[in-house]
Amino acid sequence: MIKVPELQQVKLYAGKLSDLERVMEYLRQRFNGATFMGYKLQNSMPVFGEINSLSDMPIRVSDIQRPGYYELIAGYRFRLSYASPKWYLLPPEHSILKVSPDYEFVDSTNNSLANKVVMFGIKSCDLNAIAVLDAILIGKHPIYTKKRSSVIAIIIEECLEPAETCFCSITGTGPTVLKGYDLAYARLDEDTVIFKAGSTLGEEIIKATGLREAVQEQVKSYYNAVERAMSIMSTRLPHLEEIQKALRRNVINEKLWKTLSEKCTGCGNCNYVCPTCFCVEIVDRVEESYTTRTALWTACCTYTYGLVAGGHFRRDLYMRYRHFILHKFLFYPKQTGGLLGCVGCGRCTTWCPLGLDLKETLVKVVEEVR
Amino acid sequence: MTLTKLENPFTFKRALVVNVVKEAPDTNTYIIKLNETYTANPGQFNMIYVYGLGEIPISLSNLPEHRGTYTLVNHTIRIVGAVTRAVMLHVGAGSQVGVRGPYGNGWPMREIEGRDIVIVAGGIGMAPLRPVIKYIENNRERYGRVNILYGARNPELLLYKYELNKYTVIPNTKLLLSSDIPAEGWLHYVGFVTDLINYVDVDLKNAIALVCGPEIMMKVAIKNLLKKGFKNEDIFISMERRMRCGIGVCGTCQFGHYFICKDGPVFRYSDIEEYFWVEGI
Amino acid sequence: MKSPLTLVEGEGSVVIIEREGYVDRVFYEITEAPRFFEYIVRGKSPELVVDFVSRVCGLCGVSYTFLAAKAFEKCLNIEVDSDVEEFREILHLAERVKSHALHVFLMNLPEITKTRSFSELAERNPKVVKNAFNIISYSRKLMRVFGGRFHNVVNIKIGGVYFTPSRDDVEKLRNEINGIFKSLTELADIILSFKSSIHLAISKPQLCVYAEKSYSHHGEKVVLDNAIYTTEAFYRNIVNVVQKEYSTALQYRVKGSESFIVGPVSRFNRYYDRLHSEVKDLLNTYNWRPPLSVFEGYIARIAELYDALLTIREYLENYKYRDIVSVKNTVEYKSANNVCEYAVEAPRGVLYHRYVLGKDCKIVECDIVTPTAQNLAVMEDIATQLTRGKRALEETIAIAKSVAIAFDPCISCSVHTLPVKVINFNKQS
Amino acid sequence: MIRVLVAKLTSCSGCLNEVIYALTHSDIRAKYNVTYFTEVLNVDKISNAELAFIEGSITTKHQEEFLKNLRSQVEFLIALGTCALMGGVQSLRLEGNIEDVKKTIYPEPRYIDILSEVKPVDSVVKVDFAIPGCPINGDALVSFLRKYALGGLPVAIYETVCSECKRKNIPCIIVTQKSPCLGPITISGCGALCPQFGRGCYGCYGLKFFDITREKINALLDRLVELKVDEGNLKAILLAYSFKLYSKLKESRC
Ligand SMILES: Cc1cc2nc3c(=O)[nH]c(=O)nc-3n(C[C@H](O)[C@H](O)[C@H](O)COP(=O)(O)OP(=O)(O)OC[C@H]3O[C@@H](n4cnc5c(N)ncnc54)[C@H](O)[C@@H]3O)c2cc1C
Ligand code: SF4
Ligand code: SF4
Ligand code: SF4
Repeated sequence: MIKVPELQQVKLYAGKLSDLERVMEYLRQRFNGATFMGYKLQNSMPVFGEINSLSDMPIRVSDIQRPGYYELIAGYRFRLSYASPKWYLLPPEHSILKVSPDYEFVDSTNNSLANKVVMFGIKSCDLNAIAVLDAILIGKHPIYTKKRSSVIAIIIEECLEPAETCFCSITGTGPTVLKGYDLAYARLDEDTVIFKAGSTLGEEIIKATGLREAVQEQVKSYYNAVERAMSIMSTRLPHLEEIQKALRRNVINEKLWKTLSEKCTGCGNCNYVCPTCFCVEIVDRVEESYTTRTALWTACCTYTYGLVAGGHFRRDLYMRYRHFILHKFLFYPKQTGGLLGCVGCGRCTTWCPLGLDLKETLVKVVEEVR
Repeated sequence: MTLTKLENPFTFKRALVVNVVKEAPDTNTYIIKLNETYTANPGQFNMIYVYGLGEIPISLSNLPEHRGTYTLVNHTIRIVGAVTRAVMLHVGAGSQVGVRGPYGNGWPMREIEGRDIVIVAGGIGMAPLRPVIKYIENNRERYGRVNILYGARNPELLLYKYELNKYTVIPNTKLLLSSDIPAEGWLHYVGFVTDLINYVDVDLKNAIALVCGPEIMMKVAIKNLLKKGFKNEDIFISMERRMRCGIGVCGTCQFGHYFICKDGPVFRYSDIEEYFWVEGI
Repeated sequence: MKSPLTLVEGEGSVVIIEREGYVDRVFYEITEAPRFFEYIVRGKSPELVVDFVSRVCGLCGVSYTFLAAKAFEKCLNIEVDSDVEEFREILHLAERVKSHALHVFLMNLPEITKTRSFSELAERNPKVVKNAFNIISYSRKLMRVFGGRFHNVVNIKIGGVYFTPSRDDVEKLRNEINGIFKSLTELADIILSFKSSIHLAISKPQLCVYAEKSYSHHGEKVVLDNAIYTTEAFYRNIVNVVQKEYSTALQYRVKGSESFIVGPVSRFNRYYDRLHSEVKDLLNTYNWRPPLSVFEGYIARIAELYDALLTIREYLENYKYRDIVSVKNTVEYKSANNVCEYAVEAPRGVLYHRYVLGKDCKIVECDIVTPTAQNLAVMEDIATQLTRGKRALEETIAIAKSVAIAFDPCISCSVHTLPVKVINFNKQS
Repeated sequence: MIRVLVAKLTSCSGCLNEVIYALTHSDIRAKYNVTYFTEVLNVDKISNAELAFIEGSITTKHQEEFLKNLRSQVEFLIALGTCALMGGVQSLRLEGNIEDVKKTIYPEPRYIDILSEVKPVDSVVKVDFAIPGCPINGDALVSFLRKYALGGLPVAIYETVCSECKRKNIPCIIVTQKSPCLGPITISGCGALCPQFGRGCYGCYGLKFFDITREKINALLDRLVELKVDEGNLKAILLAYSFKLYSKLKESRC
């Protein structure tokens, strides 16, 4: 868990929304031809995609999130949408190979990828999710590796007010960032923006845009907001260690998992929207004179997961739901060298059409032990 | 962030099937020619690609045979579904397939040097264990006594029938066969292969066991081996899960926190004990 | 004597009644099993029915869905935005293109080119086939962009539509359409040069949906030769559902006995003037003008196909993207008038639905009169007229089949209203 | 050339249109020889073939015999569409007694010679492969035909409409618009067509037949009823497009 004092070593700068616009402008000139990727409003829905200007971004909306419920209203507290940087880095469908009937490779498949990408306005949890994906995929997955290496700058937007479904302070992935970013900003109010640099590029940006150091009062209200956000979230779940211990103890508690997954229909929405879920199916799309080996997102909650010729390794839904939870909290750390698979973004909860709440599941597992 | 340029790991090598050996009504061994010097450990597997249909993990069922500029590899494949059906129906001598590999860790041949070895194979599970036998035969002095326990649902389904007898002439090697059901002319054990564990003739203090077969058979095998006195650390099993990529990116072969494809398929039982008995993990 | 009908949607056979070695009468026995849609929709909400009835027929589902939506909108007093209405009309015309293309190219072309089947044609004349498939594929794209899919479109609802396609999608269709006109003219050359071997002056009354200004499309009135009726008056008072003395089969006839024609020929003969001038010019080159006989339905279909594509092109060219969805998302309704009825020109002719709603706005009663059902009487009359007194059975069967193909009786849709299970007839044959 | 039969039972021909679409691909025409397809071929006798595609459900004695005979002449039988797999919309007539049903439409009901049941194809003959949908997705059929010609079959993937929705980048409409949607329990294959058109899935591809239980369906229905959706309508829809499965689930777990 991040402690506020740790944060206080960073110098803060203050500006207006127009300064944010200038930051973007500066980066555009600095990295000529770069594509900016981030949250953008499309048909009044924030998706993850290419942004051309600040006005594409959801800067004038707030999201209301509850289990199985999402709404945008006017405001300046946009947290998340169902989409995440995963949409760009590991697209839902991507071709990995094109093959001709005599087993020759037809052109290389990913020439068209952008080669310079600035991630702009992604969240602290998103950044942590990218680190998780890196640990699993980088250097192994051709598309991910290529796309990931195209990212030349990361600009973070910190949340100063969590949504009802957020719990990043429990997973230690937010709301503020400590490392791995170039520049971070947070919106103190409708127009005031607090900036901080996370790299030499970040410092350069601050200097070039002539941002002024934040005054005492601004610094104070920034840290107050961070602390408030963290304390709100901390009431939502027990400590991580306790959660993990309880999970470990309950791996074989079939009855518990059956109850927890009672309402789950196995639709897989939680997996798809999760910024760290990376499982794919690979299918052949056969055309007249070639076939495209295509990777498709798959989901451990769907029936397909674990199905093999003549049998099924995870026949019952509770087994697959259990895998989802155990993977996030117990297995990822072992697979990634210590990173938790859950970054506390709450997407799986908001976007479950049945409204199953991950927090509730975790609380129940802990209660089972108590 | 700097990253080295990545070759597309999904590209395979074009390979020619040079011979097909019928093993059982639903199983063939394909002898495939790779135009390179290819090496693999016993227990490793290749991803075999059939045009337009898909890629499947298949163990090497023999040691790679080097022939100057090329290598012959064996794959024993049982018809079960979409891709294997095509292999069975359409792949014959002269056909092409795509091959990439070898993947996985394979059996710990180095580590088990000097030990007595019990091989327990059920059905198609013999395929990844056959290279072990060949390897031991080639390096006989490095290993102790060897017991091969091999069973199938009926005698017809036993693989490599044409060479099973030859295993008995390997020095210090015992072959015990079983058939789940009685059959005409069957002089061996009738019952489950796991029952044969009772009859193993090795130095239990210095023995290790290598097990491969259907999951249920492996469960019983482990129970029996433990009863017999084998230690958790001395049992190795080859696991199976749905598998798409073979290189640890598709995520579908997870078994607990392990990826079968890169952390396995061979596991030391003591390492996976915590998951092994949890149904559907 | 019975012979199965091939090359016709659905299942049916020709029944020929002989008397002392001579043909007496020809019937079409429909072996397609009924699906009881009129029963199925009872107790259901109108919004479900709109999607259910699409499943009556795989060729003209839009006609059903569009019609049902229109019928309910009328009686529930739901206003439909004019842009939305135009959009739905275009979707409906796309279906006309699809159905006519399938009919003319899969059923008429082999006959015209004297090939046994389409696959044989494909071998002999790949160019023709390529053109035909271009048009079929294009109609598929139109249906997909406007309706979601080739059949059972998902984009029509009471009060409007769910979705309007993006400019990009429309742009793609627009870029392709000129190539389609080229394919069409090449095919038209073969088809319009063909003269049917059966000549028959029509003396049968012709029915279509009355249209004030446009070509016949949809509305609340029908026109039988020169008489205009409201649908209600026509289907309740003018049409008799008659039962023959020798059968239990019901047939739609006017004024007691007269059979009448619905379909492209009726529409063409009445509203020829309202076709695009390009269409008339093309027809002129081959000396086609009204009146067409029922055996010249392929001419009417080509004309309508061309005409519909021209209308669609105008629409695509002037497509102003408007987020129609946001215009009207959900419609709340209360039953205002409990009888809902309307008529649409389905590809095969006038389709009429009538629903009676209960207090809770659920369907209490339903009547669906399909084009094929209406044509059945005239099909039998004409087939009989052409064969009565003949000896040669082979020839009679051939004629009877040609009549069937000319009318293109999509049997799938007809049976649920048409109990033509003529069981006793087999014994007589 | 692979010999193929295409036959229709009680249905609307919608799926057959997709078969025709598949045959518009020249590579497919080059590998398949359709020997029976009454809608487009002037042939009225069935002969031996490798594949048979069946649209529709069985509602007459004659169809039952026809189908059994056909089955004995082909190696591989593929059921097409909701009618063949679940009974189809026509199954809704089973809500009433057959004699009453006949009476509501026909003045002479005794001449209507149909079964009191509506039988999906697999209740009468063995089905080797199923392509769901109402109508089936023509591209799934194209894929099947291409893969079969290569000696294999499409690798079966068991998931629901939600998977396709997410992969198409469509935000869940239950969550954002409170629209009723049966996507979470409907088998995938359509490419999330309805959500793409801004409306909820009405389940025309049929209920997913793997790990579905009454409880899970109810969990979704309860959720939708919370959004003020008429439960009666939802059940009518489930029956219409998933009759076989849903009516069975009424009594027991599956
Ligand atoms: C490490 C390893 C070694 C194997 N060695 C052999 C061998 O030597 N001989 C042999 O006959 N079989 C072996 N198998 C099993 C073999 O991979 C499956 O039988 C095969 O993938 C089935 O493919 P299918 O397309 O015919 O079946 P379908 O059920 O149609 O499978 C579709 C896809 O699911 C996956 N899949 C299905 N079943 C399995 C399975 N059991 N294991 C992994 N993935 C699966 C594959 O990606 C396959 O393409 C091995 C499996 C693993 C994991
Ligand atoms: S498991 Fe849920 S809360 Fe955790 S990262 Fe994934 S979507 Fe977010
Ligand atoms: S499944 Fe649907 S489209 Fe196919 S035949 Fe049946 S009603 Fe028609
Ligand atoms: S979304 Fe549902 S109702 Fe719509 S086409 Fe797909 S399966 Fe059918």
